[in-house]
Formats: sequence, structure tokens, C-alpha cells
Amino acid sequence: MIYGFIQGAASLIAGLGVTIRAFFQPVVTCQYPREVLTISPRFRGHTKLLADAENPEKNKCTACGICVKGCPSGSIKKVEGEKREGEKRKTATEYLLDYTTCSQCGICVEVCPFDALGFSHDYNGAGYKREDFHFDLVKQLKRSKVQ
Amino acid sequence: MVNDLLKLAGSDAGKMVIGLVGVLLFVVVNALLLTWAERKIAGHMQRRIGPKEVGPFGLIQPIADALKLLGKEILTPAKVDKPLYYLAPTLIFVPVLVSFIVIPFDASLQVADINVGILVILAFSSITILSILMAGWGSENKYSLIGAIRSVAQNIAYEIPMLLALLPVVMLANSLSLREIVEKQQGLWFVVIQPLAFIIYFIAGVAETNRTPFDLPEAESELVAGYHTEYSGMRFALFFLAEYTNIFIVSAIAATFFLGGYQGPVLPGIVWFLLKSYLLVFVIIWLRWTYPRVRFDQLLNFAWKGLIPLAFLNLLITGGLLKI
Amino acid sequence: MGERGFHLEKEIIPVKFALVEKVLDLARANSLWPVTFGLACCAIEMMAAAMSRFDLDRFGAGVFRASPRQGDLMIVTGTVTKKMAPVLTTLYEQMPSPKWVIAMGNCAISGGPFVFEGQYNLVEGVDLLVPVDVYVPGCPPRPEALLEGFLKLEEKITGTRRFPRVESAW
Amino acid sequence: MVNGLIEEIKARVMGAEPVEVSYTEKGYHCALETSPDKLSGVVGFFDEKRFYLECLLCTDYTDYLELVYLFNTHLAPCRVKVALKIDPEHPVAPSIAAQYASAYWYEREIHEFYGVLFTGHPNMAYLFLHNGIDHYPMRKTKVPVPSEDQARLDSFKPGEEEDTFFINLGPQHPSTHGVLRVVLKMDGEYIERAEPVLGYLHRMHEKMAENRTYQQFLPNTGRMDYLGAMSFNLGYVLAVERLCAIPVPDRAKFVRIIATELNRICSHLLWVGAYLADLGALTPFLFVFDDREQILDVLEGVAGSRLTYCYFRFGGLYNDVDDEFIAGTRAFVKRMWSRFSLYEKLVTGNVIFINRTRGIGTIAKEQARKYGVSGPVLRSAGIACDLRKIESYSAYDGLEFDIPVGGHGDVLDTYKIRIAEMENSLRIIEQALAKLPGGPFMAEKVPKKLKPPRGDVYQVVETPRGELGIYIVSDESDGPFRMKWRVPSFSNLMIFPELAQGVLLADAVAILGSLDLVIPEIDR
Repeated sequence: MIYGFIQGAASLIAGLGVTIRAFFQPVVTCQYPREVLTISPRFRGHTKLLADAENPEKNKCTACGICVKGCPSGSIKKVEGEKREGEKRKTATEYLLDYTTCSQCGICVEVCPFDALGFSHDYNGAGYKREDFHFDLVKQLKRSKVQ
Repeated sequence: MVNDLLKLAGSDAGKMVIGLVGVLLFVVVNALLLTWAERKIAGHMQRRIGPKEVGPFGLIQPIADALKLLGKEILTPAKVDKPLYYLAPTLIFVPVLVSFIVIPFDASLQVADINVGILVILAFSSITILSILMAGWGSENKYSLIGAIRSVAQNIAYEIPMLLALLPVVMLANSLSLREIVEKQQGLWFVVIQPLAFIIYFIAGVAETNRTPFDLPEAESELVAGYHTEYSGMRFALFFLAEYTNIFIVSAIAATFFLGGYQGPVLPGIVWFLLKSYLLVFVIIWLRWTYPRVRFDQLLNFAWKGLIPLAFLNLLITGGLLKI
Repeated sequence: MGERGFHLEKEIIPVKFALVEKVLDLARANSLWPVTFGLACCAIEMMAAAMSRFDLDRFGAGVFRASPRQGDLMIVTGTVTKKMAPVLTTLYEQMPSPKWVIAMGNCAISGGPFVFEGQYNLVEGVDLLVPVDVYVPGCPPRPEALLEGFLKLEEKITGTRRFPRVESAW
Repeated sequence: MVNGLIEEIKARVMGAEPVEVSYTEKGYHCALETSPDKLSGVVGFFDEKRFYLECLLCTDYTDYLELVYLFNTHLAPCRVKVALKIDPEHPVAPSIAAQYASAYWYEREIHEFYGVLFTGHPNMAYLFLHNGIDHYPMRKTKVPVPSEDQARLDSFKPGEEEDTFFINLGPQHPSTHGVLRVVLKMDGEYIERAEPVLGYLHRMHEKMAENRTYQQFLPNTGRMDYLGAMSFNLGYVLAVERLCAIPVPDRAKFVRIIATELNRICSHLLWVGAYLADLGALTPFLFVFDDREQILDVLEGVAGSRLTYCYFRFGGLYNDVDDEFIAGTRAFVKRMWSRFSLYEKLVTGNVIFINRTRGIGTIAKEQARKYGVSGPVLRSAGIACDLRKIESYSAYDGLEFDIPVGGHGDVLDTYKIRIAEMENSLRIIEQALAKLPGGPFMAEKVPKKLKPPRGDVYQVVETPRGELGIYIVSDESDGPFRMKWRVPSFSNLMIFPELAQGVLLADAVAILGSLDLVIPEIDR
């Protein structure tokens, strides 16, 4: 019994040793608004439209609607496009994504036959209303260009 | 006018008033400091920073917390037993304030040196149980009630070893006055003569303050928040305040009885006293962030079958040796 | 105020109150104690935000209270079902004012990926039950997004932003 | 084993016609059809042969309802599917809850979702659904709930008695890890009766599956068990691959194992932390999250998300692993090996922890079989059943690892098993990294739209919490006709009322925590 008692006391002291050692070790915290972690290049945020490599003014989306059908939760509300002069296919003029129902699964990116969609690295969005996250990806693409 | 005031301050009653104001101020500052220290120490033990953004090193954090709690809606649940519910958080302060009156911070810094000092502290500390029981019963919440009942059983069980651990020191010092006990430790601290009593007292003290590993009355994963589940805003803050003040008192008594109180070389007495007390407070915080919680039956078994016989044995041996 | 007969002090009292309110708001914004209220997947990311890597406690928001009576902030982290809805509103009502709500994750915002035609058990957005102050979208959002949500809430309470803004790449 | 069994069933049970089926195609070994009057004889036979009831499910074929009982043995897989057709107009079937304790909840579940009434069941109260529901949700046609059944909606009505009182543990309570509600009938600090109430996070996954294509259901898998998302993801793709006979390249198999095992460590780590938090120690919680973040960094690098992964695809992976992933995994494995001694000092050796966990929540072997528990809880009872070894899938058969088992069946054993499993997972990862072959990470000819043949399959995987079974019925369309998830936490929780009887409240919290529950997985 005395042996058990000593053993128990020793185990308690060993535990104290662990915490006091941690006390003097450096912290592992990343102080978010002052420091930021590097986000992995494969990070899946919400989707974004990709610009055409040849013509950066234009997005690659042809408004075919395959992603709309493929989306499991119906997050892609509306994809509209128009045919410009001298082009074979349509170009999207409006791409409405309701990010608040998205599950970031990436099925739309995979099914897209034109590789027009990619994942954005927008990882820290927060807002005051739901509508802040109803994106028009065509407009977003233009805005990110301006920046 | 000024002379009158000074005269008043010089009188016994005046001293008492100044002392009480000082004590109140100290209670508040101590609690604020301890909440900050607890979060900061816990943070670093878990390899994070703890409060940082509110004021330098997060030092204003407790003030923000206190102001926020002050500004909260005063909410009284509909079904509570109102007199008990209102009285409990106020009553918990009586033992806290009384204890401070007799603790000698320095050779001359003591509100009143009562010749039965330790008895005053132990007698009044029982009121804490009463107020916790009132809080638990008055809240009309089953979690609160279980928490309160646990608290009563626990505090009664641990008061006995606490007393039995302090008695050998009283016998050695031949006095019940805290000042005299400190004075008797001029050469040798009592912890050297009475290590077992010190450990028993300290364990019982941790249990008395309801801290992990003995935090059953407010065991979060079992009882949500224990006896103060239904308390919000400033009333909850009072419980918080009392808890942290109790931690300090337990440490201060341990420092007074076993670690020579305000005795120490070079530095002034009060610095030594606070240093020793806060070192023990640190240990209590350290324990909390290391151990899991014990179970209720284990807790009581430990007190009745472990601590009390040991403390009693220690007392007998001390008594016998003193006679020889 | 004038109507209630305070017209004599009309010019003084509002000013004083405004100052007190301002100080209180500052205190409130820096001491947001969340209620421990995990619903689903996002709860794990909420915990992650409170842990060593991100440390919510830096902003004074790391004190998770299990009792709603002692919380200031309810973080709805996950899907709210019709069975859970009355519980959630009760919890909200048990919290003393002033109180705030963060809807974390797409489920809490709008029902998220679990909305489909013929669904029978989902509340499509927690804002149909209680007023929501800040929305943090994602499935689940990264802990940084929740921290950003806290900063946004602080901004909402005090009216100013103390912290640098982090622009993430689109 | 299967042949002998078929003969024996023929001889013993009058009129039963068992047929052997191809395990690789179906995922079970033997099928058998029975009728309501013979059911009890069939079930009695399996009970006598020490089979456990793996799953009990119902499918609505419009013309008839089919109840499927899946029986299996623990150490040598021999899965028998027993089908029972019942009339959809008057759905009544005999209850087997008296023989198999696990059927008690399964039958209640089928009752509320399909309206099948089980005669002889002690309590047909609703388990999942809320009070406002007016039809049986899983039926293909809308069948209203009859008025006499409406009374069963309130699943638990506590009746006050002298000297006892009721406590609601949850749905918002720190120890239930989510939104589980347990109604406890207390006598002082002792529990007289515990009654879990589920469904606070019922997200209709099974109903949703019937409305979606196979591909569209993929993201749901990670949200069912958010801590073991990889295992659920793996189980689902394996089931669909079995259904459509899609081959998987070797590289994908090994990457799947690495990712799943990393995820398993992640899940067990979180359990250790959360469990210690239940017992009152908060610091280990933060330590394990620190380790966990390292895994999340690695997995985010390939899967793109931190928690609800959707990494595996039919026939392969979402994308290939890179050198960074391999280096990251190696670094993590190295770090993790050195962390065990820290947990040993802080937790495992701690005398308070040992005293809190030793000898409580003891599970006996027979009890484990009757309740159909699985995973670490089953292994704590001393049954070395790990599906990675016993019913090997992916490429687990080429890897060396142990199945840690306990001797006492108590809570401390489940803790030790989980720690040992983490060590074994590290071993598996090391071996898989060493063996990782080159080549494609995706099968070549996977059609964009899957049109599997008519029929059903069953697929099991070992998740961090235990046995996950996925039963899919295909009707040749591009989406499942019926999908049933046999989830480990659901059957593990079933045993809780029995374990909690007569214990202290603090022990009940410790037992509940040891089951490692993930609520969305229970509620589905």
C-alpha cells in the first residue's frame, strides 16, 4: 500500500513536470490578425472563375450549365452568358453562387469541361448579413483584376 | 477638521474602518490580478499566449470582464427562491472579509491582532458552505442543488484535516494569534518541523477552495457550472471574486503558519509575505491545469480514511514529543 | 426621454450615459464569453480556434461558459434541426442581455448543403429563430474565419476596428 | 465456414433456402429469405451460433417493404443477409429485441421512418424525429402517421416518483460532445435509469441519398462523422466501387491508407483530449490539438480542407500526393512517436486518472455481442475484431499491424486501446510510405455518370469508432435507390443505458465519454 502511495505521488509529480516544462517552452500561437499562416495552395475555398490565358479580360466560362446540374446542394443559382462577335462559344456575364449553401466539395470544378472554375483562397470571410456571401463570380473576377 | 480626521484614524474604530477599506480594495485588486494570472499561466502551460490584446500583456482584461459583468442585465430566473438567491452571493463575502482582518501582512500591518486569530478564520470560513448551500437550494436547479450538496459534504470533510494540520503548529508556537505564530518562526520555519502537516493543510486547502482536482461542486463536464449555474452578471462575479480571494486566504494562512509569514531577509516583510503567498497561489493554479478531477466517493474516502488519520497521527506525535 | 419627464436633465444625462455606454461597450467587446454550444462539424473548428494554434483567449473570448446565464455570445456551430430549434431559442432566452449570436458555418447560416426538396427536419438558417449579428460562412470555416467573425463583432459593438485587416487572395 | 453453415441452416430451420453469394460482388456471404412466422427460428439459430446482429434495415420497394437482418460473427467473417418481405399496407413484423438487444433501437428507428410496427417490442416510442412530423419520411410514397401513432412521438415522458428526480444531460451539455440528450433518473448521485434521446442533429442523410446521384452524395460522407471523415469517405467509395466494379490503382490504395490512418490518429487524439476534459483536465485537450494541427496541415495540403474531407473519388483520389505531403507525413510520424511519453506522464500514469477509469463501465464479451458494439469498445472486452485485418479492404492485408485488445472491458482499457491504435497507425503509415508505388492515382475508365446494375451491396470499413457498414440498393439509375448507413456510434451508444445503471453521475460521464460518440453520425 505504501508502495502504491509513493507511486501515485510520483505520477502526480511527473504530471506537474510536464505542465511546468510546457510553461517555459515557447508558444505555438499564430496571432491571427497580426500574423497569418500560409494557406496551402490546394486550399478549397469557394469557387472562382478563371480568366482566359490568352485574353485576360475574358473568363473561360461558357455558361453551359453543367456545374449547375452537378452541384449537390444547388448553390449555383444562375449562369447566364452571351455570344460575343467572332467567337464560337458564349461567355458568362453572370454567375451567381450562393456560398452559404456550398459544401466546398469541388464537384463543379471537376465536372467543368472547360476548366473555367478554380478554388479561391478566401479563407477568412465574415459578414453582417447572409447576402454578403451571394457572389457574382464574373464581377468578382473583374474586381480581383482591378486590385 | 484634518486633525479630527487624523484623531479618528488613530482610534481603534478608525483603524478598523481604514483596515476594512484597505481589505476591500485588496480583495478586488487581488481577484482581478488572479483572474488575469490564472488565464495567463494556463495559457503558457498550454503553449499559447492567453489574454494579450486588451491592454499591455492583457492586463486590462480583468477590468473589461468586471465592467462587462457589471453592465449585464440583472436577471432573476422566475422560479428561484428569491431571499436565498439574493442573499447567497453577498453572504459569501463575510468569511472572506473577516479572514483578512487577522492575517498579518507585515509586523505592523494587521487590522486587528486577535488572540484567537486562527479560530476566527476557521469559524467564519464555515459560512462559505452556508452561502453555497443557499445558492444551490435557492436556484431551483438540479445541477445547482447537486453542486451545493457536494460542496457541503466536501467542505465539512476537509475542514477537519485542515484544523488537525494547523493544531501542531499552534502547539509548537503555544499561541492562537497569527502574529505570534509568525514571530515564533524567526529562526526556523515550521514547514521544516511539520512537513506532513503542511502537505495535509495544503491539500485540504485546495479542496476547501473547490479547485481542481477537487472542483466537484462546479464540475463543468458533470454539473454545467455547479451551484452558480443560475447566476449571471454581477452576482456571478461575486462568486468568482470570493473564489479567488479564498485561494489567496488559504495560501496566506499556509505562508503564515508554515513558511514564516512576513519573515525574511533584506526585503520588507510585506514583500516576503506576498511572495510566499503568491507562490502557493501559483502552485494551486498549476495543479488545476495539470490534473483531472477526482470522483465524489474518492474525494470523501481520501479525506476520512487518508488525511484525517494521518493528521491525527501527526498531532499525537507532535504532542508526545513536546511533552518529552 | 422628454416625454417621460426627464426634460430638466435632458442635456446632461444623455451625454453621461453615452460615455458610460461607450466604456461599457468597449468592455463588452473585449470580453465576449461564448456559451459552450457545439452542434456539429463546425464545433470542432470552434474548439480549434480556442486552442493553442489560434488562441481566442488573446481577445478575452476564451472563457467558454457551460451555463447560458454566464455567456454573452452564442456561437451556433452547425445544423439546427426542428427538434433542436426550441432548445436553441430557450438557450438564447436564458442568456442575459446584451447578447450576441454568431452563425458559424453554412448550415447555421442557411441550412447549407443539407437543404433539399422534401426535407423534413431542418431549420433553414438560425436567423429564422434568433437575431444573428455576424455570419461566418464556410463548410466548415477555418478558425481564422471565426476569429475574423469575432473581430467583426467587436467592430459592430464598438464601432471601430482595432485590428489590422487581413486581405485574403481571391 | 459458409458451406457448412448453409447446410446447417437447411437442416435446422424448416423451409429456409440459403444461397451462397459472391463476397467480392455483394459484400456478404450468404442470403436467406424468410417469413414472419419463421423469423424467430432463424434468429434463434444465429443467436445460438454466437452471431451478432450487425444491422437491421428496411427498404421500401413500393410493392412491398423488405426488412434486412445482417448477421455476422466477430472473428471469422460470415455475413448472412436475412430478408423478410412485409405488406406495405399493414406493415407488421415480429420483434427480435428480446433475442438481440441491438434490435431494440433499430426497430424503433424503422418504425418511425417506415411505419413498421414490431409486435412484442417493449417500447415503440420515437427515437429521432421531432413532434411536428406527420408522415413516415423514408417511404417512397407519402404515408401519413396514423393518429394512434402520434402519441408515440414524445419519446420519453419521465414520471416523478418519491426519492428520485430526473436530470436532462443535454442536448446542450458539456459532456455530451454535441447535441445528444440523455434523460437520467437519479437517486441522489446514483443513476437508476438512463434513456438517450436522439435526433437533435438528424440531417436526413439517408433520405438525401435517394435524391442525389452517387457523385453528389460524396460530400455528405465527410459530414456524417466529421472526425473520421476519411474512413467514411473511404467506405462510401469502396461500396460504390464494389457496386460498379471499378478497379482502383495501387497508388491510390496506399494513399488512401495513409490518409485514413492519419485521420484515425487525428480522431483518437481528439478523443483523448475531449475525454480528459470530461474528467476535468483541460491541458491535455490543448496538447492534443497541437498535435492534431500538424496532421491537419498535412491533410489540407492534399485534400484542401481541414475537417470534412472529400478526398477519395470512385476509382482513385481527388488529386495526387506530392513530395511535400510525404515529407510532412514523415515529419509528423517522427514527432508523434516522441509525444507518447508526454501523454504517458501527463495522463496514462496519473493516479487520479487511473482511479477514475479503472473498473467502471465494464463490458463482458456476451454483452458486447448482444449489443453489436464495435471498434475500441468491442476490443476492450477482449474480442480482437478489427475489420482492417478480418475483412481486409484496400491494401491493408499487405501491411503489418497488431490489434490491441483489453482484458477487463473497462473504460481504462478503451483508453489504452486507442493509444495503442495510434501507435499501430503510425506503423501502418510508415510501411505504406515505404511501399508507396508510382503510377496513376485514378482508374482510367470511370464513367462520369455511374449506372450500376440492379442489386445490393454491403461494404464495411473500420472507422476510428468501429464498424461502419454501407448498404446500397441500386435500381439502375444514376443515384442510389436506398442507402443505409450502419454507424458505429449508434450501436455503441445502445449499451450505455445498461452500463450506466446504478453508477455515479461522474462515472456515467466517464462511460459516455469512453464510447467516443460523434452525434451527427448517430443521428445521420
